Amino acid sequence: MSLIIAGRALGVVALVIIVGAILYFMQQAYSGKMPTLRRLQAVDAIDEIIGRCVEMGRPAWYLMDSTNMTTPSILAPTVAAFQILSHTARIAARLGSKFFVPVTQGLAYSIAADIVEEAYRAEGKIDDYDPFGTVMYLPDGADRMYIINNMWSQRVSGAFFLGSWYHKAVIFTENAARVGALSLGGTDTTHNIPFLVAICDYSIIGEELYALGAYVSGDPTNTASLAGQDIGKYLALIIIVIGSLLATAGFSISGIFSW
Amino acid sequence: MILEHFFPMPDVVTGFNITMRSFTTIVSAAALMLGVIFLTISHARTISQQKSGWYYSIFYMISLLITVGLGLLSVRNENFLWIYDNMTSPTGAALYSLTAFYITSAAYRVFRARNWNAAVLLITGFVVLAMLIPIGGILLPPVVPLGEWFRSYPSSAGFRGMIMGTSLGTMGLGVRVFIGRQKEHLGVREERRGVE
Amino acid sequence: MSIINKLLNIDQRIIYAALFIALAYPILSPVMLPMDIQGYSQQAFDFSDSIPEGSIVIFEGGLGAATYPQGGPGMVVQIYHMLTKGVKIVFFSIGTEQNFWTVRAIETALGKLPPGTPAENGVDWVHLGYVAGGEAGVGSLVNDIRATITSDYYGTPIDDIPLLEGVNDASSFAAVLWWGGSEGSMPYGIRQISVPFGIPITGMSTTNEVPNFSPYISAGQLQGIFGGVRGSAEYEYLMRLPGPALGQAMATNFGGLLWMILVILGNVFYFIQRTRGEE
Amino acid sequence: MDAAVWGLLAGSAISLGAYSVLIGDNPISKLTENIYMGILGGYIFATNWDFIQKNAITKVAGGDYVYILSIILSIMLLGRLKSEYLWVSRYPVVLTVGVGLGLAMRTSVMADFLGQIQATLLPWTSLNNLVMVIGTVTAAAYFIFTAQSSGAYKYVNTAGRVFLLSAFGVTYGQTVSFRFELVIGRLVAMLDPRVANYTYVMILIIAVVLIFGYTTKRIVWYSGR
Repeated sequence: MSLIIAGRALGVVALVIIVGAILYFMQQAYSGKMPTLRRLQAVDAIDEIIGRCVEMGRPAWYLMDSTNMTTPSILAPTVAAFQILSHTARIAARLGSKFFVPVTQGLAYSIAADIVEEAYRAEGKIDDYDPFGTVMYLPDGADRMYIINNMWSQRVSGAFFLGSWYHKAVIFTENAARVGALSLGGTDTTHNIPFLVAICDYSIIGEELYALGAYVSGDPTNTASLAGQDIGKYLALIIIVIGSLLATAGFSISGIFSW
Repeated sequence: MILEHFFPMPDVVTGFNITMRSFTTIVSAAALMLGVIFLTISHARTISQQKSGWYYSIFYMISLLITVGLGLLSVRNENFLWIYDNMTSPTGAALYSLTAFYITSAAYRVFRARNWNAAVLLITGFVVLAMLIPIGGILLPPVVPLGEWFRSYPSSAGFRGMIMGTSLGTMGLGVRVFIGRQKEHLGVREERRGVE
Repeated sequence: MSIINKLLNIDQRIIYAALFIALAYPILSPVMLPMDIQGYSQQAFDFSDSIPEGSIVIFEGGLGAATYPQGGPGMVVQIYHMLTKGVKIVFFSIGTEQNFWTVRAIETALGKLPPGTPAENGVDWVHLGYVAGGEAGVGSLVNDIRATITSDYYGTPIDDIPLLEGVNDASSFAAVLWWGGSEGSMPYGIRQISVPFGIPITGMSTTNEVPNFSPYISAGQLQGIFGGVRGSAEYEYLMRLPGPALGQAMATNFGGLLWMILVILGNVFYFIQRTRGEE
Repeated sequence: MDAAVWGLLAGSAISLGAYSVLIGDNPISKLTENIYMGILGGYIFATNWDFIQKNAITKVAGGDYVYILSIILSIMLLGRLKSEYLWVSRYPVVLTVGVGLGLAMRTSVMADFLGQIQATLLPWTSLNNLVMVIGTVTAAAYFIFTAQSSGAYKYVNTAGRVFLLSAFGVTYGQTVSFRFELVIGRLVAMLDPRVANYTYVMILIIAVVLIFGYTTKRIVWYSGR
């Protein structure tokens, strides 16, 4: 019986390095040394969209599609969407734009309602917050017609499509674009990224969603985690570049993968 | 469980892990049942408060009761399976396929090369679809090798970068959940204090 | 409102109706056109054809009601291909719905076999039925079949099945055939069976999943793939076993063509609008 | 008529109901949607109950008392119904998310992270290999968020975005085709020679009902948008 199962040694090393890096950055972040993230274009897009809504006197909508938080693959984008929601709601409250957040899942609804209410309170605009109208629970399935019809009747002029998006992506974004809404779309579900990129005015793709969430919230845990993951990426890039250069020169380092 | 994958482990640990895994499947099954209960409660409210369209909820109740009734008798009950094969799955497929219509309408009205991002997307998408339909290869023969090349090299490379990123993301999320710093899914929001 | 604007704002229901007709018409009166075989399909076919006679393969049937019309015909051909070559098959499914459709594919394939082909249940093939637990379930099954399930789909105890005599983990299999449908489960096969046991894997996924798996194909972790109805149709053609997939693949023609025309028209109108300075 | 034909008929009718939503929100589509939610809910409820019964309750009855824990955990989920007991429901959620992530983490690092790195160690001897290496490197580098968008990284970032977009473009084309195949699959069943005539009759009935509804203004007609 060997100490490590054959062929998996490198896996252990990689896992240790990556997890170690994440923990190290978290330690740093809690003691006040936050890693700096790149400022994404989308941060300014949020301001622009809300600003335009105020100018035109029409509402801005914030949609998240699937928010079933017990599924790990949906949890991560949903958390990011909540962080961005908090930021967006504050801007909306500050500038005085009408803001609307429909949610199709109970647990996520209560969290979203808390977030938005808190954002309005923090801006001292709690009177603008409508407990029944700003964040609304719509049963999944019944939401589609409601959202489409109201997008047209309220002439939405700004729309956010952030979170874990499925087949509704193409339906909602098409209607938003045709109503004339300026939109920001972002998801990590690969099949629906194309629709958001092709239809929305601004788009963020894949993991950028998490980065935007961490950036606007300034949350140390997520920021540190992203910084730690970046170490993993650098590691991968270095191995690939060196490995492929060596391969060009005729040496193969593929053997290390079977340790 | 992560350790077990890399290091040989005594049977006790492995047995414990198997038990944990089966616990997970059971709890997930219970969570799905709970979802149905929530939905039913919301429909019951709609009916009792006679909200607009409440009579549709009655149809929900009737079809739910019939299916649950038959299913609780036995999930291998012939009538239960008949409902499933001939009503649930075709409707699911039909509702899912509705997006084909929306995609087509969107193709005409909003899929524009409005910026270079969208242009790259439209061109590759167009070539690949042309490659996939038999008539594309007849009308425009070069799209077949071009489409296959797109799919095998640039796209494959892009996805490879993405797969590596996602697997790192999974590790990051794992670390956050295991050290108890990711509490949003529990309805606890104490870390959102960092918002300025 | 200019003509362009009017054209751009036509009622969407006209487009829906056009698509409906474009998709339904070729089903009612099929138009057959020649088509090329895609590289991935050829690769998957060549690999399947190279599986030696007498070996055993493990076969995951993951098609559901929505995806069976696309992948089912190809799955039938794959089963036919294996059985006529004298390769024995161990089936299983990772979903309850998928399990039902797997049985249907097996029965259809058995019905197509030329008379005299050995295809006895329990000897030439066996269906283990539904295995719960997703990726973890697959991992557990291929490491210890007898600890994971006690009897096959038809209720026969595992120890009474001649085919499974001496077979208890994946090291007895020569290949993995993973007909994964749209659930994107093929990486389960790669991660849990193919990589740890060093067994080559191929199979089918729906068309939209193919790009996600292309990195695995170019990495050599996956031996080609049949994508969607086109893949099924190509397999039917390669095996010279006509089936329903070919007609369906031809039916995508008009829908696809309509889509492409609409994209071109939409963009042309958009640019005309832009040069005129309208919004 | 045998059961198979009846099945095709039922499927055809309910699919037409679902497709009628394309004309606009109408009673037929609403009815279909609610019936569908009902039977799907019933199906999920019954199959999962069966699963729990087989894998937990019979095991407990058979003397495997550890499984009582899993039942208790499941019951704790009900805590969500009342907000003051919300905390109770958190533990089962932690368990499911935790185990799921544990499983994903351990296989992910081997097959997805290292496996993909290994496959990219290609010699720069052909255009295709070069595209592969550059594409993978820039696409992965695109997601390095601690790098600032300036200097050389700016070009890497742009190149990465091009590769990612071409990847999504390919998915896009493939997805369009896939969605068409879904409709075709359904239409093949609905236009099966055995039931095709009934399908036409049902289309006619739906058309008559809707036209009646729209002309008498009983159903709201959404003007074309």
